[in-house]
Amino acid sequence: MAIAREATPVSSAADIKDADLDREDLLQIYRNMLVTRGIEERGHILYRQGKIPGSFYTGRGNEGGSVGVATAMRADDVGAPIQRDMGVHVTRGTDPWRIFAQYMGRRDGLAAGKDGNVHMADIRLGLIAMVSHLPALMPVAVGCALAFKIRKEPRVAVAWSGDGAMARGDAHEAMNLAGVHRLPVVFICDNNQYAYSTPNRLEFGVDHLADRAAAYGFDGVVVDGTDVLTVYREAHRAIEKARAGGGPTLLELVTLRMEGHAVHDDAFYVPRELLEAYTRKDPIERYRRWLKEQAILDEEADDAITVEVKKLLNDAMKRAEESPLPDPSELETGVYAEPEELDTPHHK
Amino acid sequence: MAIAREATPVSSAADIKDADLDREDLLQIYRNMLVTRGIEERGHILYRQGKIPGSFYTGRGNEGGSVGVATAMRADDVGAPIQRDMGVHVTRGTDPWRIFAQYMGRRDGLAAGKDGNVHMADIRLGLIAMVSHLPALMPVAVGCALAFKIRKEPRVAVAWSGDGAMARGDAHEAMNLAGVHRLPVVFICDNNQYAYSTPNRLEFGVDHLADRAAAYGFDGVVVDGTDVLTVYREAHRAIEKARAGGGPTLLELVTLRMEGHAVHDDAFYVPRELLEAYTRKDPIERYRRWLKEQAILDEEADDAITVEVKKLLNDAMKRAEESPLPDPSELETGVYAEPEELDTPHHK
Amino acid sequence: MATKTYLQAISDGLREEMRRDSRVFLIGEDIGVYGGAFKVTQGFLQEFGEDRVIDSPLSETAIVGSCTGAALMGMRPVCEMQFSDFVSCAFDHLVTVAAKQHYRVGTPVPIVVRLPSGGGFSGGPFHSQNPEGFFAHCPGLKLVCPATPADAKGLLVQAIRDPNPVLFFEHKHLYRRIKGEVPDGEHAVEFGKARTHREGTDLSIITYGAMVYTAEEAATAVADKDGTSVEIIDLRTLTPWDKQAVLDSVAKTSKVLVLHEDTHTSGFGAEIAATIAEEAFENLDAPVARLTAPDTPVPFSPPLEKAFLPQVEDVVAAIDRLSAY
Amino acid sequence: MATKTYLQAISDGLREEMRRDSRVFLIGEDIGVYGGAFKVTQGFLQEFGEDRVIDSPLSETAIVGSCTGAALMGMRPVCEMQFSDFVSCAFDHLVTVAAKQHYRVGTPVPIVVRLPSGGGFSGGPFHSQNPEGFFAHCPGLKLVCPATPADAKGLLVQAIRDPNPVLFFEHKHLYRRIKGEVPDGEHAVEFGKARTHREGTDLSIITYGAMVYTAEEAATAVADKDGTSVEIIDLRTLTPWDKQAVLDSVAKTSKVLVLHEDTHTSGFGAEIAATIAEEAFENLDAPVARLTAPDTPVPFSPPLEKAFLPQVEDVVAAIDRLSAY
Ligand SMILES: Cc1ncc(C[n+]2csc(CCOP(=O)(O)OP(=O)(O)O)c2C)c(N)n1
Ligand SMILES: Cc1ncc(C[n+]2csc(CCOP(=O)(O)OP(=O)(O)O)c2C)c(N)n1
Ligand SMILES: [Mg+2]
Ligand SMILES: [Mg+2]
Repeated sequence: MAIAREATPVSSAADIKDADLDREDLLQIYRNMLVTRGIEERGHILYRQGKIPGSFYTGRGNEGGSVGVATAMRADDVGAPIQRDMGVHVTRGTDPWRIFAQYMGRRDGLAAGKDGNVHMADIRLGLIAMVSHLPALMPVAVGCALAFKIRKEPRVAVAWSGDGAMARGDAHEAMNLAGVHRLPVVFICDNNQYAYSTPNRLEFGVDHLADRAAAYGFDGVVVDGTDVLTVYREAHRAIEKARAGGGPTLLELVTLRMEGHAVHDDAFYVPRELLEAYTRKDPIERYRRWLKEQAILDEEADDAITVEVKKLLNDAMKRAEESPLPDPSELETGVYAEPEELDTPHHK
Repeated sequence: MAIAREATPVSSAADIKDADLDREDLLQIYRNMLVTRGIEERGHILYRQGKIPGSFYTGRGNEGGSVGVATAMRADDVGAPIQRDMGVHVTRGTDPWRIFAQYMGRRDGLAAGKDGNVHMADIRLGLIAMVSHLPALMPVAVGCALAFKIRKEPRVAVAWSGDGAMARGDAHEAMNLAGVHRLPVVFICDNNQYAYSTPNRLEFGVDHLADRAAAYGFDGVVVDGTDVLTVYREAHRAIEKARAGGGPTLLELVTLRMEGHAVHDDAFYVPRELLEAYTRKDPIERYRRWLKEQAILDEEADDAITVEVKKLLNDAMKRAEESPLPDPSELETGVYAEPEELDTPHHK
Repeated sequence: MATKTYLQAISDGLREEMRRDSRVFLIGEDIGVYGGAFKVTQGFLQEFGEDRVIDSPLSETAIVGSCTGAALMGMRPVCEMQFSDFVSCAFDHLVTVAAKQHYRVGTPVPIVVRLPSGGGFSGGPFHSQNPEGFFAHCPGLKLVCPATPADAKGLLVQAIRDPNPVLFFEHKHLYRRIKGEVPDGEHAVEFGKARTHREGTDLSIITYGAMVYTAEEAATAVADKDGTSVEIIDLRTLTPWDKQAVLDSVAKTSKVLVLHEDTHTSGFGAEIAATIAEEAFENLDAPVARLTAPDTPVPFSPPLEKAFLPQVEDVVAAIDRLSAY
Repeated sequence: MATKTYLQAISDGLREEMRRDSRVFLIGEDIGVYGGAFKVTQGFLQEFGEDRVIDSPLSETAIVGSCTGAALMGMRPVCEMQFSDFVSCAFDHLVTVAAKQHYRVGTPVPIVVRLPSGGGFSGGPFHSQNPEGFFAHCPGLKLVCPATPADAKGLLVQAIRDPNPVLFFEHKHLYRRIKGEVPDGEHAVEFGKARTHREGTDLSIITYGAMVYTAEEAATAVADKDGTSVEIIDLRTLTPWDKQAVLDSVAKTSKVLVLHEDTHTSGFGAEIAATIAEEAFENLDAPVARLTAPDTPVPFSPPLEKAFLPQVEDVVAAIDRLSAY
């Protein structure tokens, strides 16, 4: 018995019109998904080459979710994406070379070597850097929404959580506060069916995490997270509803984590059939097929985009490798902020 | 739109049979409610006499809820009651004189002066002492249920929370874990419509807190908390369901906090009409009327019980006042437990 | 200048900052309609409206977490823990998120967490604590512990203007008991500058918060008794703390007592004592002594609580021991 | 006796206690099917079944809180934080509930929280911390920081049998790197007894955990260089800590360096240093020195992390400074 609505897939041309996307937008989504995957694939290579210290995480299988939601955000909306949401950084315009620099702990990484992997964000792009402790950024995003409400700004905050992290108190307190004040925030749950090795059935005792929304007085929607257009449409609706004062929505985007929790994990615990089923539903392949069916993309255009993305990323890698490692003298800088730092536009 | 079931009131004689209570039980419930209120009324007097240090809290208006639930528990079930649940301590058999000693910070208080007011419990009666931090005992009670499940014991844990405290992460993590493992635990929400001065509408954005149960995969029931028999029936059902392996239930017992948050608070923020409405629904008066209607109690028996309770409590107060204050030398004892202490039956 | 209670000074500082800067808003439990458990924000809802004085759900994590978010969006949130004890429920958000965000990615988190702290009222284990010792160990936070009404106002104003997360420990026992001159209008007190509460030559007491007054009574007592001249250094802020002022005082007196109401082991007193021992070794004529609460929860019953809290007699005894060394 | 890694010793100790005592059960994230993020519990699910090896939701509060409840019902729960850093999410349950329950109402809470800790792998700010400093300030908890495989087993067994909440800090950098002789079968190591890792006469290093080995390398280096004889005291447990062993060593050497990987201010080193300064004042020929990580989050990038963690060279330099005093 699902309490949440299950989103019907985008299918017809009319659906797309509704969703407010033109041809260029549709191709940009495609490009962003390719860049997203391309960054993470190259990250793998850099990792194997010993150039990425620590561990390495990817969001393969979540390109539809991350790019779909980020595409629905407006420029001055803000978001707090998590470990599978590289597509959000890409879509919001983060320079790929800085992401590679981030991976490698270089000075031009978004965290300047102070933090690693996807613990990063460019606040000027309206993104807030995650911490490891999940889903601590949910209440933080709610606070952004609170600021917008207090200042009566037509802006929306987007908060991400994994399926596993929804078990934590932070998720509850965030959604409860947002529900009480009907804040302009949209909650996205990247349900990739696992939290590390832990399957959904050991994480929660309900059919769909989106059913939780009803416990806070707002709507929940279960969405096929491998279908970027449906994700986009539902995110767009939810974001615009929030902007219009309609309060929060919880979108559960169902996909599968297509790789291990991190590089060291071969994910032996994921049943082969499940993996195969989701391989067939690969968000990029799916979307590419659809673009071709709709005659938005032909072989030639596809090749051109592929080449363009490849060049972008290879150049980015090269540039990142030229970025220096931080100097040990930087160790103790930045523990505290200086008053001048509040003089940036977003702090005024 | 309520997701939770709303409990129909107990009315007919048949209902009572179902509820498995005989005449003596019904009178014992009455006695326990009188003792509960009597303890707290005398606490007020002691407080005004300057004999109770610190602050002082009562559960007036919640005697139906606390006594009703505790009556439904079996001897080897365990519970973690909160600040409005004196009735639980009374029903489980806590000696009133030790409660007065507790109030006054005496050595014979259940916390021997180390802690005060209703931060107390007798573990030998299956009760766990609350901490101030609400609702921290919810996950603790879930852990009791986990122990019962591991040991395959037919015992049930009962976890209490206020309406306000349901907003905290602890409530969520506790209910989620219990839902995943279908643990033998019953969650009771004392919804007295306020958290200190904060009304329900600023605490949660949903119609009924019992609706939360659906978010964890178990049943929620909204119960008139001023009606001790309905509370008993619903608690009995939920507890026996849990014992039979049917998993948790969340019972929301709706009443009104009939006094301020604590002695210092005149509760000016509670609308007079609301207070009057609930004065008319006083759980003890209501139940007394019912007992008389059912000819279980006549004037004479009522007087006899009243006198008996009065004597019990006056003697208890006297005895408590004879209990010494702790000696300063006891300050540093008991920070750590000694191995021998694990040799008690419940720790074997 | 006007004479005000410590509580009034806090209330006034907060109100003035809210009038001056529309980015300042308040969130906490029962701070609106009720005016706060200690009435610090009485009348604020009426003056500033419910957008800027938010009665939150019972949700310390959401309170602090949402302050962080609002701060990142350019607001200046000030939240209240109803009692400082409940900050344990927001520990993760302070230590993991707010404290580290600037170091990690360069985004300032200007939030203030108000923390009514301390014992002396039979509040028991959960309404009496002084949790500063835990947070002193966390880089990225600032910790403020005013002792006087003037500092309570001035340090709160400074805290609100500081670009970092600031924990503002308000000692409940000072709220209505302590009165003092408070500058009218604009008044900010720099962090990291200790205040010499009393000048002396024989012995230094390094302390903060309510213990400043316990130290003062003891200092008066020993002066009367045998003429011992005690200097009292009120640290005012623990992070940053004014090491130089402490070392200067020790250089002058050569004997030092570190005093706090928080419990002993790994309390902030350990940091002060270790620093003095390391950096003023050659100036010391006696070991650095610490006087603190013992390593127990704060007990409820009056005789136990009295034994728990450092008393004037205890300070006098510690001074006597040091004098006799 | 057999030679085992530190990790294997922990795993064996845990397995043996589970075999011996059916009240012992495990709960944590990914400890069952996956065998734990570090594979400490590999094979446990198969041997003990899913009632005793519970893959919990991502819920540190529920993990620790439910352990407390199960312990009150007579079980002996051992839970794992996937990384010690995440214990911040269970801070309240440890400090507020588990630590205080016995003092308040006399009910023991025998739980063990396993905490894979420490840096050295570019784990960054949230997978590298040494959070013992926070908890050392909380009466009612016990803190264990084994350095050797034998102690890792023996102290874990002791922790499980202890009637109090015990935080067991396992240093990740020792897991597979450090091997040593471990007694077979029944082996418990008493809490509060330091171990002399190396005898010496010129200077004492007081340390614990992974820093024992850093100290050892430095001690060897200075012995080779100029014959300085360094004594290394491995505290093994921080609460309780073996003050007497430390004071005895200081009485012998008169110079002391306190060393830990945790950050500086209000770290446990402050408590040790303050205690030595207070109780061994007359035995000291030099100020008590502290060498620790600086007051920053743990940085990710290798050059920064290397600068953050106390290195052998840093210890050598500190020894040289003390020797020259
Ligand atoms: C509070 C907390 N506990 C433990 C971890 C360790 N950890 C990192 S990711 C992860 C699984 C997260 O699962 P989910 O939320 O489903 O996100 P996914 O990685 O599957 O996208 C765990 C347990 C953490 N990051 N935070
Ligand atoms: C974590 C936490 N924060 C704040 C408080 C202070 N406080 C004590 S009782 C209370 C209101 C509780 O409301 P509710 O849960 O509805 O219980 P009630 O007192 O109404 O029975 C508050 C805010 C607390 N006890 N715990
Ligand atoms: Mg997941
Ligand atoms: Mg209530």
